[in-house]
Amino acid sequence: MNILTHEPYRLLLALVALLAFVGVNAMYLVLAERKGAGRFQRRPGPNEAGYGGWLQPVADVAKLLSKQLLVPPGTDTILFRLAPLIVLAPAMMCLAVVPFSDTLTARDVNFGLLMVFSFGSINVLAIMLSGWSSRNKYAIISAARVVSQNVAYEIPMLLVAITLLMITGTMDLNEIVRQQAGGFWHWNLFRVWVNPLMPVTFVIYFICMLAETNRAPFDMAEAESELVAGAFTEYAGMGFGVFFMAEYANIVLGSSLATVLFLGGWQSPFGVFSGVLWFLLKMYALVFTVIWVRWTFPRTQFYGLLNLSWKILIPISLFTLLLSSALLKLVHA
Amino acid sequence: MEAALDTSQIVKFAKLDDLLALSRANSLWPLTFGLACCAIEMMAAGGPRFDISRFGAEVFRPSPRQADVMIVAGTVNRKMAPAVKTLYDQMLEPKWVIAMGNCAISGGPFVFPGQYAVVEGVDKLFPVDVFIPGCPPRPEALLEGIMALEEKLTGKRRWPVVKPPQ
Amino acid sequence: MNPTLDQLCEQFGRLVGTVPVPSKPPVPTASSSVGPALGLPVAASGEGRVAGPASESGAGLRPADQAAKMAAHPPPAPTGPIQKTDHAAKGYDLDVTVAPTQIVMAAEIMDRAGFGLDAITGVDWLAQEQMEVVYDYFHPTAPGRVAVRTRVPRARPEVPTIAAVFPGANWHERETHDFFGLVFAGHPDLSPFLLPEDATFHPLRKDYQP
Amino acid sequence: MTSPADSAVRPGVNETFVLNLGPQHPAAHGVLRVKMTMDGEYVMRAEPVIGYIHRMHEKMGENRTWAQFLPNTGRIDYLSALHYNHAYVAAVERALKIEVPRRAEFLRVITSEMNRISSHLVWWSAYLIDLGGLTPLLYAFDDREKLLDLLEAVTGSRLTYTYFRFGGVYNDVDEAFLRGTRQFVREFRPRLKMYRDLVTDNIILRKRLENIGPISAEQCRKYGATGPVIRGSGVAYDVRRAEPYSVYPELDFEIPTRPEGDSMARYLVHMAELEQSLRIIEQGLDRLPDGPVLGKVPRVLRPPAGDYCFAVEAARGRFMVRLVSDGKDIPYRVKLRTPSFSNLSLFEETSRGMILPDALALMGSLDLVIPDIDR
Repeated sequence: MNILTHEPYRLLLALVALLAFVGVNAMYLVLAERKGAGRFQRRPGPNEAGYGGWLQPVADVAKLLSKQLLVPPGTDTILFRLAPLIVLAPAMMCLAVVPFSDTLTARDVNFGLLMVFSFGSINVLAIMLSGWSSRNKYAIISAARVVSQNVAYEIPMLLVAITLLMITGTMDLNEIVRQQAGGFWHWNLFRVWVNPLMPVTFVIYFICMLAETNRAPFDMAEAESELVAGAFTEYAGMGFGVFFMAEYANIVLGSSLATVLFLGGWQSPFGVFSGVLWFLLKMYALVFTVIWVRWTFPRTQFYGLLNLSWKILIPISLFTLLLSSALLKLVHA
Repeated sequence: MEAALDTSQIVKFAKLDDLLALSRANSLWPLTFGLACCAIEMMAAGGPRFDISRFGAEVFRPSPRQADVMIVAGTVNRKMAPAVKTLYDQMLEPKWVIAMGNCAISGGPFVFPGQYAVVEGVDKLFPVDVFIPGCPPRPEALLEGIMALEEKLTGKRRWPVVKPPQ
Repeated sequence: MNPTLDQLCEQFGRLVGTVPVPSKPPVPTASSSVGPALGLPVAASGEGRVAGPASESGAGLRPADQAAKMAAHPPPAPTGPIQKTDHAAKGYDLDVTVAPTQIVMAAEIMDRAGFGLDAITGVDWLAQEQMEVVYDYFHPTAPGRVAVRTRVPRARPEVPTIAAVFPGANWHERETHDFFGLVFAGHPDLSPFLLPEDATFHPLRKDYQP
Repeated sequence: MTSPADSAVRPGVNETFVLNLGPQHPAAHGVLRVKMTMDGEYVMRAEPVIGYIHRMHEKMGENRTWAQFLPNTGRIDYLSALHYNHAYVAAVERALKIEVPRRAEFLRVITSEMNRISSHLVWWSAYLIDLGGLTPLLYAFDDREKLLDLLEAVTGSRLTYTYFRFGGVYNDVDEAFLRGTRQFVREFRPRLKMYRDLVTDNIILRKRLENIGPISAEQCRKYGATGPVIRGSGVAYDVRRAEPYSVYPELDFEIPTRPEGDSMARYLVHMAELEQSLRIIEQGLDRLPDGPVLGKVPRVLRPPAGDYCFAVEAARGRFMVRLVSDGKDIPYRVKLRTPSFSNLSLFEETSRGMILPDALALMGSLDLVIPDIDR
């Protein structure tokens, strides 16, 4: 077992574990989403494949894997094939630094926050590539939308992150979690004495997360009723499956980050029995909320979406940033 | 003695093909493609009472690349025929076609001597796997059609056939 | 704004010439007097609209002359008169038959009276070697339904378009062209509409053979 | 928002492209094709190309006897089949001067209004799918199934009804239908309130629909747009009042209108019409007289020569049948004036300069049924 403690092997193992986690997680989140949608819509949802539909994702993946591979004529072949790979990689990279528990981190680095945000924005590049290389007008429109949407929402998200950075004083995600120990009133979400606008910050973060992961009501990229299947229109089989997987990986990443930054990570809300279960519970609660939102709201307008970011979210997050820096300087100094 | 030992009676190896067929049968993603009246019944089949999603077939994909089964729900006329053919060609193997309703089967009520518009059956355009008669077929009939397609794939029927009372 | 049927009858009467124009000495500048008398802008009968060979009445005349001639010597009404019909029996209140050249002016009367375009229909009268075009109008705020009809010879089925008066007529005329091969002179685009792009047949003609 | 149409065409630079929306497209509601000339996401010109589901109804009218054409009327606008039944049947009755028993007239009105509700529910759910809201469909179809159960019991069909016959209706209703309908009306009112709370008052929905695609009353008139489109533009035009037919004059109902003319107005008119239809159904049930449901009808139908029109208020607006008879047992000409055709003809003019999602929101609000356009 000595080999596992060696740094390169440990990292490799952790990455394999993460890959497995992301894959299985995406499969079953799709099932959860379909079942959940069924629940919201007064119908059973998939329940015939396996017991209660538990083999449904297996069937889907096997089918997707065995589907014909096709690079449509006229596309940019290399980019077309590259895009699904690029779309999944950043989410994996980011999950590597997320502290699932005190010790359960693939790589405990002291610049985790920075890394997450820098790799997180590569995701949009992949969707742009897929849209660009598909030689499909819907895909190109979708790619353009995704870029402007992600650029718009990256800013308030980063402003929120900076606010947190100032409050916590560290970029180490594990350290941020450790600071929130001792009960839910210590969570960043409720630390209103540091900055009374912390809950607002969380809401901004959540909205930005929805937009960054292109989920309803901000699903401009895959706006089915407008753009067919958006940037993924020409993708089939597992190429499409990987985009699906990446979408859920990004949701998990966004929710994990929200858990770490605002909800105390693996800390127990009552100060005792902290551990990975708490982390997963909080994260999946957030994921469920994301699914819930999707099946509840209609899609926003595109310019409404941009207006929300530039005219509302950015000013508010700027204000919280100012407020918390002022409070830090004046009150907590 | 050894010749008499038939291992297939003791150990059954699932062939990959069978597994794949089973997977495909449980994950038939239809193309979002409504033509006429039957499309409403197709929507109704996705509705809460019939719920096509039980069979994993509620994932209506708008892009033919991602769809496995094309439910031709309605009349195909001569102006539409090239588009339907293109959609079929754009779908990737393995792919199946369900002709839903009399119009897709044979032109239905719109066939008369001297008709100038309707394609008399989509099997003139591409091979069809399952025909569902009706004008329009009820949602149950569509579910039955999907089960018939599953049977075609796996060789087994999901549920026993319900015989009408004599 | 909402005219009574009698007023409409009178306007149409002046148009088709069955009701004599109220006694008024003909003035030399025909176009300026007849136009207002008909309650129509003069440009209504501009060249673009009645371009194409006008049929029986007033063929070959310049629009102004034609209008003048119409007022002075009412042409023999090519088809029936203006009939008030029983809505309960027919489904419309006024049945007007005009010459093909007067279709645009009839449409303008309807437009001024606040009517909306309901439908344009062709009927192929094979035995009489004629094509009938029926324009249905409805009124959005007042009761009253008007059917304006005209007949053209089957050999040269041409009527002017009213798409400039009612933009909605564009589609109806295209459809009628599809079905009957009726040519709406001045119509922006008469390419096949409901039929396939390369269709050259007109299926609702009675002599159509697939 | 700057107007995109102004800045679109720069001299020497042509950055527009043609987006071919349909005939297979999720927002096409069937097989509508729209050739969109786009500048980025702005629609410079949206030209509907129709005819992809042209099914020769008018030609078939000339090939079948008066009675044989009746099933076709259920398949033109399959969502409001009974209204189309009604128009055709009533036009023939008008030609032949057939008396319809009062019970049959009431049944026609009751079932027509039920059909209107089911049609509006389908529109509502499909429209919300257009807007990206996926769940309302399931709720609407849940309600619709209850309605279809009732209609199926009397008409024998779920969708493409041929319930009305010359001189009355095909089948008398039983006690279970009356009871079930009353129960449906009772249960549907709270559902409407739920729809209003959960969907209509949703801020995202409102932002997406308000001030989108305004249509003026004048435009409606010029294009012949009727139904919820013209009523959403502030004109209380409803064939049930403008050209009263059946027993509608005896019934007390309102014609909901909205002055704004935007997509939200059309949406609200649709929702208000659901309530009015419930009112009509209730009144119809209360006043339903006893008696036969089928009048005396000659064995062979030969309407006297002439033309006969009959218009009804279908779910999408004014539907008119114009029958031309030459005294034979086959119609000489059957003209079907369908509301969706005229309503869609507005689209090219009104969608100019909108961005794509808004143009689709406008298109959805016109309540299109494609076979109704193409016939």
